[in-house]
Amino acid sequence: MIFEWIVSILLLGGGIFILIGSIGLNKMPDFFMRLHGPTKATTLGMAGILIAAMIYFSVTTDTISVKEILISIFLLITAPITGYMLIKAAIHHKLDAKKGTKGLGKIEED
Amino acid sequence: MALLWIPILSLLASVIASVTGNLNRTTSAWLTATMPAIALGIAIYYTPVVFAGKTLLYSLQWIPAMGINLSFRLDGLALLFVFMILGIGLLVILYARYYLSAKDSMAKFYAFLMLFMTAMLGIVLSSNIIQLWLFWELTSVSSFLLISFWWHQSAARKGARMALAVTGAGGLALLAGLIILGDIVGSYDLDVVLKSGELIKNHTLYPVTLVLILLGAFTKSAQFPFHFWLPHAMSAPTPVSAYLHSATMVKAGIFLLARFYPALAGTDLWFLIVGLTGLATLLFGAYIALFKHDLKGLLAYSTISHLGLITLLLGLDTQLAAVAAIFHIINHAIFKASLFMAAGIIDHETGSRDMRKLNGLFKFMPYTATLAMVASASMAGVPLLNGFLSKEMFFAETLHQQVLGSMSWLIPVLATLAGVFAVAYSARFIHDVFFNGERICLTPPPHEPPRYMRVPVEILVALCIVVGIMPNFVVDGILTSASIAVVGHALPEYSLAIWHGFNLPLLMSFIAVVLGLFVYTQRKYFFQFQASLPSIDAKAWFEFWVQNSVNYSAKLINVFENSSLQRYIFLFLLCVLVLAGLPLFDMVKLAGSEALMPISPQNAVGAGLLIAGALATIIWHRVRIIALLSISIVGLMVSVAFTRFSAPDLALTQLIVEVVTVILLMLALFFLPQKTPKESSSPRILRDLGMASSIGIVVGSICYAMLTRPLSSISDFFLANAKIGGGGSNVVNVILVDFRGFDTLGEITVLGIAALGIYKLLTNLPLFMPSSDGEGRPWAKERHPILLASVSQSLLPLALLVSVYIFLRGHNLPGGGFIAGLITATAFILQYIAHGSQWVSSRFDANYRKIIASGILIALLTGVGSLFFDRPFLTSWFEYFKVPLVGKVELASAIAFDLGVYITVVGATLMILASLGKLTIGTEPKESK
Amino acid sequence: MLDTIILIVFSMIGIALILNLWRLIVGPSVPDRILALDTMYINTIALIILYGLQMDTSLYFEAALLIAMLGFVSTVAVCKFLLRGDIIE
Amino acid sequence: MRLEAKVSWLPTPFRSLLLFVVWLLLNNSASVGHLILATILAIFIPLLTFRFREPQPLILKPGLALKHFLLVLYDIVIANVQVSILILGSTKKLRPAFVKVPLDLSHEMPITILASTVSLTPGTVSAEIYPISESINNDVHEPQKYLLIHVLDLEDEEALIKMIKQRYEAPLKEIFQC
Amino acid sequence: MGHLVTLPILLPMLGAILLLLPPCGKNKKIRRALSQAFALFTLIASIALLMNSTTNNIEVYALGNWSAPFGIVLVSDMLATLLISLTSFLALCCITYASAGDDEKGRFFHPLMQFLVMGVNGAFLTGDLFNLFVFFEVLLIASYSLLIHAGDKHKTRSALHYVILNLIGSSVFLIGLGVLYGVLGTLNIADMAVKVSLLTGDDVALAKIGGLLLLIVFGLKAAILPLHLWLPKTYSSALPVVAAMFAIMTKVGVYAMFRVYTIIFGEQAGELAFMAQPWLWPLSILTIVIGTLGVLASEGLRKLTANLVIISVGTLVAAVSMHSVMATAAALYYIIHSTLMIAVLFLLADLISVQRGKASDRLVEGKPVAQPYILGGGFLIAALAVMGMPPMSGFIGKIWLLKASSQITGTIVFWPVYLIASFVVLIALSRAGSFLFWRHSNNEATTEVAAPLKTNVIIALLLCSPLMVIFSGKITDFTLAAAKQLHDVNNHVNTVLAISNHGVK
Amino acid sequence: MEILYASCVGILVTCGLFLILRARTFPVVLGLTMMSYAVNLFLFASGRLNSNQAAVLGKSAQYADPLPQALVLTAIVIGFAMTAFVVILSIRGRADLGNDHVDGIIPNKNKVLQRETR
Ligand code: NA
Ligand code: NA
Repeated sequence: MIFEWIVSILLLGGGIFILIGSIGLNKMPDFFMRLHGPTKATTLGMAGILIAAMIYFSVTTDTISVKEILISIFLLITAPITGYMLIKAAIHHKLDAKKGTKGLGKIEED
Repeated sequence: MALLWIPILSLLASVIASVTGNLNRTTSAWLTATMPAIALGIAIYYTPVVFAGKTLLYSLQWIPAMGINLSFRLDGLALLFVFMILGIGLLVILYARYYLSAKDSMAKFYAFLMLFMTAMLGIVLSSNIIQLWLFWELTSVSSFLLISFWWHQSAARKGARMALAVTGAGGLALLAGLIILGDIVGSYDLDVVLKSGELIKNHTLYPVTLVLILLGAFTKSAQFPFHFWLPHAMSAPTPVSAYLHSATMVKAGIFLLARFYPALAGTDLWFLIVGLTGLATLLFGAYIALFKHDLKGLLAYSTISHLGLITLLLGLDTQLAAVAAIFHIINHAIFKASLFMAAGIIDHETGSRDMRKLNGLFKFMPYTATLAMVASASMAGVPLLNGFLSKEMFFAETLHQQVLGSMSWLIPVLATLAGVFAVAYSARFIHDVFFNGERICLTPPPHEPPRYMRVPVEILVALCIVVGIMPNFVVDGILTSASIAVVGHALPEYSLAIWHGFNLPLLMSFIAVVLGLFVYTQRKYFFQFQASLPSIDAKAWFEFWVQNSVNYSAKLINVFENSSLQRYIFLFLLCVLVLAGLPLFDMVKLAGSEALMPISPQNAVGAGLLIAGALATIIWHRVRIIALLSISIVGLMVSVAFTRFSAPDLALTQLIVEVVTVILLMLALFFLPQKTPKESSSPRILRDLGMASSIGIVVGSICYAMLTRPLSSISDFFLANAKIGGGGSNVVNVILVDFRGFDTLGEITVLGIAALGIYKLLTNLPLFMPSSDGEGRPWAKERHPILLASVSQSLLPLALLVSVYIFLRGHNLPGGGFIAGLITATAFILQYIAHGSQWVSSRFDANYRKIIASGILIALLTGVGSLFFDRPFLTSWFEYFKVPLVGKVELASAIAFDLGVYITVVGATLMILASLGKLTIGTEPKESK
Repeated sequence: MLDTIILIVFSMIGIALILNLWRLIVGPSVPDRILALDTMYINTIALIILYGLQMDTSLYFEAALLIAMLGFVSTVAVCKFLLRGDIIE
Repeated sequence: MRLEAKVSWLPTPFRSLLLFVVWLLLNNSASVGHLILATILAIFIPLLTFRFREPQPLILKPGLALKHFLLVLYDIVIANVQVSILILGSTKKLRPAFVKVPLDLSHEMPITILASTVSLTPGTVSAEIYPISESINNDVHEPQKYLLIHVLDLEDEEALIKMIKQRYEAPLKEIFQC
Repeated sequence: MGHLVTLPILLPMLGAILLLLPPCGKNKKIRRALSQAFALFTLIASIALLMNSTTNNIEVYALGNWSAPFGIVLVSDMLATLLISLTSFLALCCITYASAGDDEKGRFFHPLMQFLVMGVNGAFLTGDLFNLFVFFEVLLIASYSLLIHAGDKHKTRSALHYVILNLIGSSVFLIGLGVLYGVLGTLNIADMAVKVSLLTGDDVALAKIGGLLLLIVFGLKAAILPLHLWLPKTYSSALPVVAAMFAIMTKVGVYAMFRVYTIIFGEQAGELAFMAQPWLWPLSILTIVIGTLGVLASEGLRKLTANLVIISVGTLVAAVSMHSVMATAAALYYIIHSTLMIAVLFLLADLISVQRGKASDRLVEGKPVAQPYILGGGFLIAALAVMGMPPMSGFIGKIWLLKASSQITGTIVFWPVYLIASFVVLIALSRAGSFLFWRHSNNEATTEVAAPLKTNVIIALLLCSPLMVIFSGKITDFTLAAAKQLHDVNNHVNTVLAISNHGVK
Repeated sequence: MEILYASCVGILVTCGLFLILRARTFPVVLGLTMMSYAVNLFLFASGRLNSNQAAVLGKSAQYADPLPQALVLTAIVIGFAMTAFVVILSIRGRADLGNDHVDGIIPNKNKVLQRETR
C-alpha cells in the first residue's frame, strides 16, 4: 500500500498548491501580484495531481501510464504565455500597482 | 356531345377573336360570329326535342374525388337562355363592329365578350351545381374585364372593381349555399337537387341555404340593396352594356332563381324574401330611373326595376307568376338590348349621353329615333308591344297573390306605382332626347349611323312588335317549355292574347300610362325634390369603404407587426409557457419512481459555479466583455457536467467548441459596441424576468420529471451492435458515423452552409474600425507579441499530432473527426491570432470553400460507396487485418466518413474565423489623437 | 484511504474554484477577471483528473489534455482583444 | 547558430523527436504499430507545418539542453514553494517591483524560452520584452533588448538580474549557439 | 425501386458540392447549367418516386442498413413524394429564373439553393424525428444565407429577426425532442406512434408537453398566429426569386404537423389523440383573419403576397386540425396550388417592381410596365388563382376544403371567416392590380424588358394553374389516396417498422 | 442530484431567455449561447444521469444511454454553426444599419440613451 501513500501525498500536495494559487489570486493587493499565484503555485499543484494519477494508473493497470506528462508539458508551455499576455493587458490598461512597487518607471508606453 | 359544343364553340370564338382581331375588323367580326352562329344552329336543332319535353344531358367525368362532373343539360329554361345569349350576342357582335373606335383593340374586346358569352352559356347549361358556380364566377371575371375595357378611365376601373366585388361576394355566398345544398341532397347533380325539393325545404339548413343562394342571385341581378354596382358597370362600351343588361350577367341572377325554383321556392320564406326584395327593387329602380340625366343611367335603373319586377314575379305564390316572369325575361331582353344599342348610336353620333344636352334629335336621325321610340314604348308597357303583354300578366298576378297576408293588396298598388314611373322615364327617354326643342350646341350635326349598326336594333324592335302582336305564334313554345322547367310540372291554362277584355290589370295599365305621363309633365317638381335629397355616389362610397378598410387593417396590423423582435420573441415564449406549462398541471406527481442520486459537495460546487456564471452573465450583460467571461464559466461547467455524467465525447466537444466560440465572440465584439446601453425600463425588465423564469421553472420541472422516471429506450440495440455491427467500441461515435450517420452528414452540411453564408455576409461589409476600446484607450502598438508568436508556432505540430490521435481513436474511444477537426482549426486560429492573416495566408493559401466541399464530398462518397455493394446508402463496412509486426488492424468505412467530417470542420471553422479576421487586412485601426 | 484523500482534494479544488469565482465577480479589472477564468480552467483540469481517479477510469484524460493544450487560446484571444481590439490582424 | 537543418526531409529534428515521443506518450504504448505510426507522423507533421515556422536557431547542444531542462524543473518546484510561502504570509511585508533585465539573446525562440522560464521561477513573472517589434526602427541594427519582469518580493535587483543572466540566459546561449 | 428514394436528397447535395469545387464552379455559365441540370435530375427522380408511390405501398429505405426504429429510415409515401416533386419543380423554376442574373448578385447562390432543396426534401422524406430536426436546420441555414442574397439594409434587418426567432425555435425543438425521447425512448416517428399508445399515468402529460413544444416549432415554421409576425417582412424583403422558393418553406411546417399529429398523436394515441386540435383550430382561423387583414393593409405587392402566404398557412393548418381524410386531401391539392401561385406572384412582383421604376411594387401611381400583357395577364391569372376564382386552380381547393369542413362543428366559424377572407383578397388584389397596371403617373414605359428566361419561367408556373384544373381529376384522386394513406396509421406503422401482423398494440 | 441538475437547466433557461429578450444583438447572442447550453443539458438528461458509465464498450460494467449523447453532439455542432452565423449577422447588422439594436432602429422613447457607448 506504499503506492497509496505516495499517491495520497502527491494528491494532497497538489490540492494544497492549487488552493494556495487561488488564495493568492484573492489575497494579493494588486493585479501584478495576483498573477503570481495562478501561474506558479497552480502549475505545481497540477503537476502533483498529474504525477499522482500517473502512478495510480501505472499501478492499477498493467501498463505504465505516462501520458499525464503531456498535460504538464502543455501547462508548462502555456502558463507563461497566459501570464505574459495578461500582464501586457494589465499594463495596457494601466492597472494600479501596489503602493511602493519599485521600478514602475521602467514600464514603457506600449 | 353536341351539347358540349355550344360552350366550346363560344370559347373557340374567343380564341378566334384574339387571334384574328388585328385583321380587318369586318372579317374579324364575321369570323368571330361564325362560332356562336353555329352554336345557335345546334340549339335550334335541338329545339323540337326540348319542346317535346325532353331534357338533353351530356356528362364527362372530371373530379370524381369531389363528386364534380363536367355535365351539361338542356331543358326549356336553358334553351330559352341559350337563344337569348347567342341571339343577342350575335347582334352585339355586329353592333360592336361599328361601335368600337379604331384605337380600341378589337381582338381584346371580342375575346372578352366571347369569354363572357361562354361563361353565361356555361351557367345555363350546367347540370352540376358546382360547375354552375364555376361559370357563374367566370361571368364575374369576364364582366370585370369588359367593364374595365377602357381602364385608363377612372370610372371604368372603379366600376369594374365594384362590380367584381359585389358579384364576387355574392358568388362566395352562392358557393356556400350550393355546397350546403349538395350536402343536403348528397349530390351536386342538378337533377337530383331539383327532385329533392321536399327534402331541402324540410331540412334545418334550408333557411341558411336559401339566404346564401339568394344572396348570390340578388347581387348578380342587382336587386336592392345590391343594385349599386350596375349603373357603374355602364362605363363599359355600350355593346357590352346592351349585352349585360339584356341577356347576360344580371339575367344570370334571375336564371338562378328560376333554375332552383323547384328546389327552393314554395315556402313562406321564399315568398317573403324574394317577393319583397323584388318589390323594393322594382319601385326603387323605377323611381330613380326618372332622375338620371345619363341615357345609359336611365336605362340601367330601368333594368334594375325590371329585374325587380321579374324577381317579384318569382316571389309571388300564384300559379302563373313564374310564366309571367319567364315571359318578361324574354321581353325585357329584347327591348332593353335595343334601347342600349339605340343609346349607343346616339352617344356614338353625338358624343354625349346627357339628356340635358340632347334635344330634338328626331330631326337628325328619324329612323333611329323611331326604333328607339318603339322599344321605349315597349318598356313602358304600351299595348301591341311585347312589354305590354308581360306587364299585363304581371299586374294580373299581383292581384292573385297572398304573399303578405292581409296586406297583400299593397303589392298591386305599389306595382302600379312602379308602372307610373316606368311610363314616366320611358316618356322622358323619348321626349327629352328626340324632341324637347332644339339641340344644344352639338357639332358636327349628328346623322344616322352606318347601315349595319342599325340592323341589330331593327331586328330587336321588329321582335318587340312581332311578339307584341302575335305572342302565341312566336314565343308560346319556348315560353311553355321554359316555364315547365321552372315550375317543374305541367302549367295551368293561360293565354297570351293581346286582349283579355276590360279587367283590373288593364285598368292598372291605364292608370300607369296616364299618371306616368302626368308625372313626366310635372317632372320639374320631382327633380327639385330629388335634388334636395343627399346624393350618394356608389363609386365614391365604395372607394371610401375600401380605403378605410385598408387604413384600419394597416393600423391593426401595425399594432401586432411592429417590427419589434422583442415582441415577437415574447409572444413565442408565451406560447411555450402556455403549451408546455398547462400539461404540467395534469400530472399527478412531478417526481417519478426512480431512486435519486445523492448530491455530493463537489457536484454542488459545480452547480453553484454554473449558476453563478449564468447569473453573472445576466447581471453584467451590459458590460459585454465581462458577460463573455462569465458565460465561459457556464460553458466550462457544462463540460464538467458532461464528464461527471459519463459523456466524455460531449465534454471534449463542448470544451473545444467553447474555445472557438469565445474567439468568435471576441472577433465579433471588435465590430460591435463594447457596452449595451441601458434601455429597458424596470417594469420591462421585470416582465422579461418573469417570462424567462416562468419558462425556466417549466423546463426545469419537465427536466426533473423526466430524470426521475425510468426509461426503456432503443439504445440497448446500439450497445449490443456497436462492436459487432459497427466495428467500434465507442458507441456514441458509432452512432454518429454509422447508426445515425445520416444525421452527421446533415450536421456537417449545416456547418458548411453556415461557413458559406458567413462568407457571403462578410463580402462587401462596410467596416466600423474603432480606434480605441470602450474606455477610450488607444490600442496597443504591438501587433504580434513575440512570446505568443513563437510558442504558438511550436504548438501547431503538437496540436496536429493530438488531432490525429483524437481522430484515430474516435471509433473506439472518446474522440472523433469533429473534435479532431476543431483542434486542428483552433491550432490554426492560434496562428492567425499570433501572426495575423497575411502571415498565415502567405504560408497556407488554402481555399476553405474547396476544403469544405471536399470534406462533405468525402463523407457523401463514403455513403455512396455502399451502393456499389448493393447496400443502402451509408452502410458501413469494416474488417480486421492481421499485419505482420503490428498485429490486428481495423479498417472501416466509418474512418473515411469521419475524415470527411474532420475536413469539413476544419474548413468551415477556418473559413468562418479567418474570413472574419481577414476583414481588417490593410485597414489599420485609426490612430487616435 | 485514497477515497477520503480524493474527497479532501476535491474540496480543496472546490474551494479554489469558489475563490476564482469570487475574483471573477469582484474584479475589479478585466485582466483580473480573465486571470480568474484562466485559473478556473486550469483548476478544472485537476478536477477532471481527480474525477478519473475517483472513478478509476482514464476516459476523461483527453478532456484534461484539451484544456491544457487549447484552453489558453481563449485567454490569449481575450487579452489580445484588450490590447488590440482586432484579435486576427 | 544554425537556422536550417541539413536533412531536407527532417528539417527540424528535435521537433520530430518531440512528436515521436509525444505520440508514444499519448498512446501510452510502444508497440510496433505505434512506433511506425509515430515515425510517420514525426516526419510528416513537421513537413506540413514547416512553413509555419519562422527561421529560428536549432538546438545544437542537446545534452546541455536536457541538463538545463532538469535544472529549470527543479527551480520551478523551489519557486513554487517559495511563492506559496509568500502568498500565505503577510502581504504587507512583500516588496513588489518591476525589473528590467538586459538581454544578450536576440532570437525569438531563445527569448521566449527564457521568458517562460523566468515566469515559472522564483517570484517573477515576465511582463514584457522591450523594445516591442512595432517600435523598432529599421535603421538601427539589432537594438538592445530587455526583459521586463515583475517580482513579488524583491531583495536585491542586481543580484536578481545577475542570477537570471547566469542561471538561465547563459545556458540558452550555449544550447542555441547564438 | 432501390436507392431512388435517396436521390431527391443526395442529388442536390452532390450538386451543391460540385458547384463549390473547381471545375464546375468556375464560371457562371457552367454554374448555371450545372445547377439547372441538378435541379432537373432531382425533379426527375422525385417524379419517378411519385409515380412509384401511386402504384406501391409506402417505401421504407433503411439508411446504413439499420432498420427502424434503430437507424434512420426514409419513408416515401404519397404525401412525401408529392411534396418533394413540388419542391423540386419549384426549385427548377427558381434556379432557372435566377440564372437570368439574380444569382450573380451575391456569392454561392446555386450551392445554397441546392442545399435548400436538399434540406426541404430531406425533411419531407425522413421518418425520424431527430433527423427531421437536422434537415430543418439544413434548410434553415440555407434559407438564412439565401435571405441575405443581394443584401441590403432591409434584408439584414429582417434576416436578423428571422434567424434569431428560428434559433429559439430550434432550441424549443430540441427540448421537445428531449422530452419525447425521455418518455418514449425512441426517435422513429412510427415507433413513437406505437410507444405513445402504450403510455400510462403522468408519462402521458410529459409526452403531451413534448408534442406541444414541437407544435410551437412547427407553428413558427409554418407561421401561424401568433408566430407569424416575422413572415411578412422577411418574405417581402427577400430577393423575389428567393421568396418564391420560400413559398415551400412554410409548407414544411405544415407537413410536419400532418406527420406528427396524424401519426404520433393521431387516432391511436389514446389520451393524446388529436391533442393539437384544440390549439390549431382556433389559431388557424385567427391566422386566416390576420393574414387577410395583412393582405388588405399591404402597401406593396411583395408584402401582399407574403400575407397571402399567411392566409394559405391558416387554411392548411385548419385542414390539419380537421383530422379527416377529405380535409387532408383538399389541403394537399391546396398546397400545390398555393405554393406555385405564391411563387409566381413573387416573381411577377420582381419584374413589376423593376419595370415600374421608383414606384417599385408599391400600390401607388407609377410608370406603366413595359410588358403589360405578360405581366398584367400573368398577374390576373395568379390573382384569380389565389382568390379562388374559376377558371384557375384556387377554386377546387377552396370548394373541397369547404366541403370537407362542412361536416364538422366548427363550420359556423370557419366558413364565414374563410369566405370573407376570399372576398377581402379579391378586393385587395383587384385594388393592387388597378394600381400596378392601370394607374400611371406618366405614360413613359421603360424600354427595358425582362429576360426571356424569366418570363418563360413565369409562364411555366402560371400554366400550372389551368393545368391543375384540367387534370384536377387525376390530381385530386392522387391527393385523396395520399390522404387516405396518411390517415392509415396502422399501415404506416407496420410498414415502417416492418411488422407483418396488423394492428398497433 | 436530479433536482440540482434540473434546477441548473431551469436557471440556464431563465438567464438565456432573459438575455434573448434584450434589445441589442450581443446580449441576444449570449442568450442564444446560454440557451443552447441549457438545451444540450436537457437533451442529455433525456438519457437520464449516470455516473461512470461512459458508453465505451469494455470500460465499465453498465453503460449510459449513448443515443442522447450522440444527439447532443449533433446539436452542439449545429448550435455552433448557428451561433457563428448569428454573430456575423449581428456584425453585418451593425455595419448596415448603424446600430446594434435587434430591430435595426433605436426606438425614439430612449432618445437620451441613444448614443452608443463604445
Ligand atoms: Na334633352
Ligand atoms: Na482582423
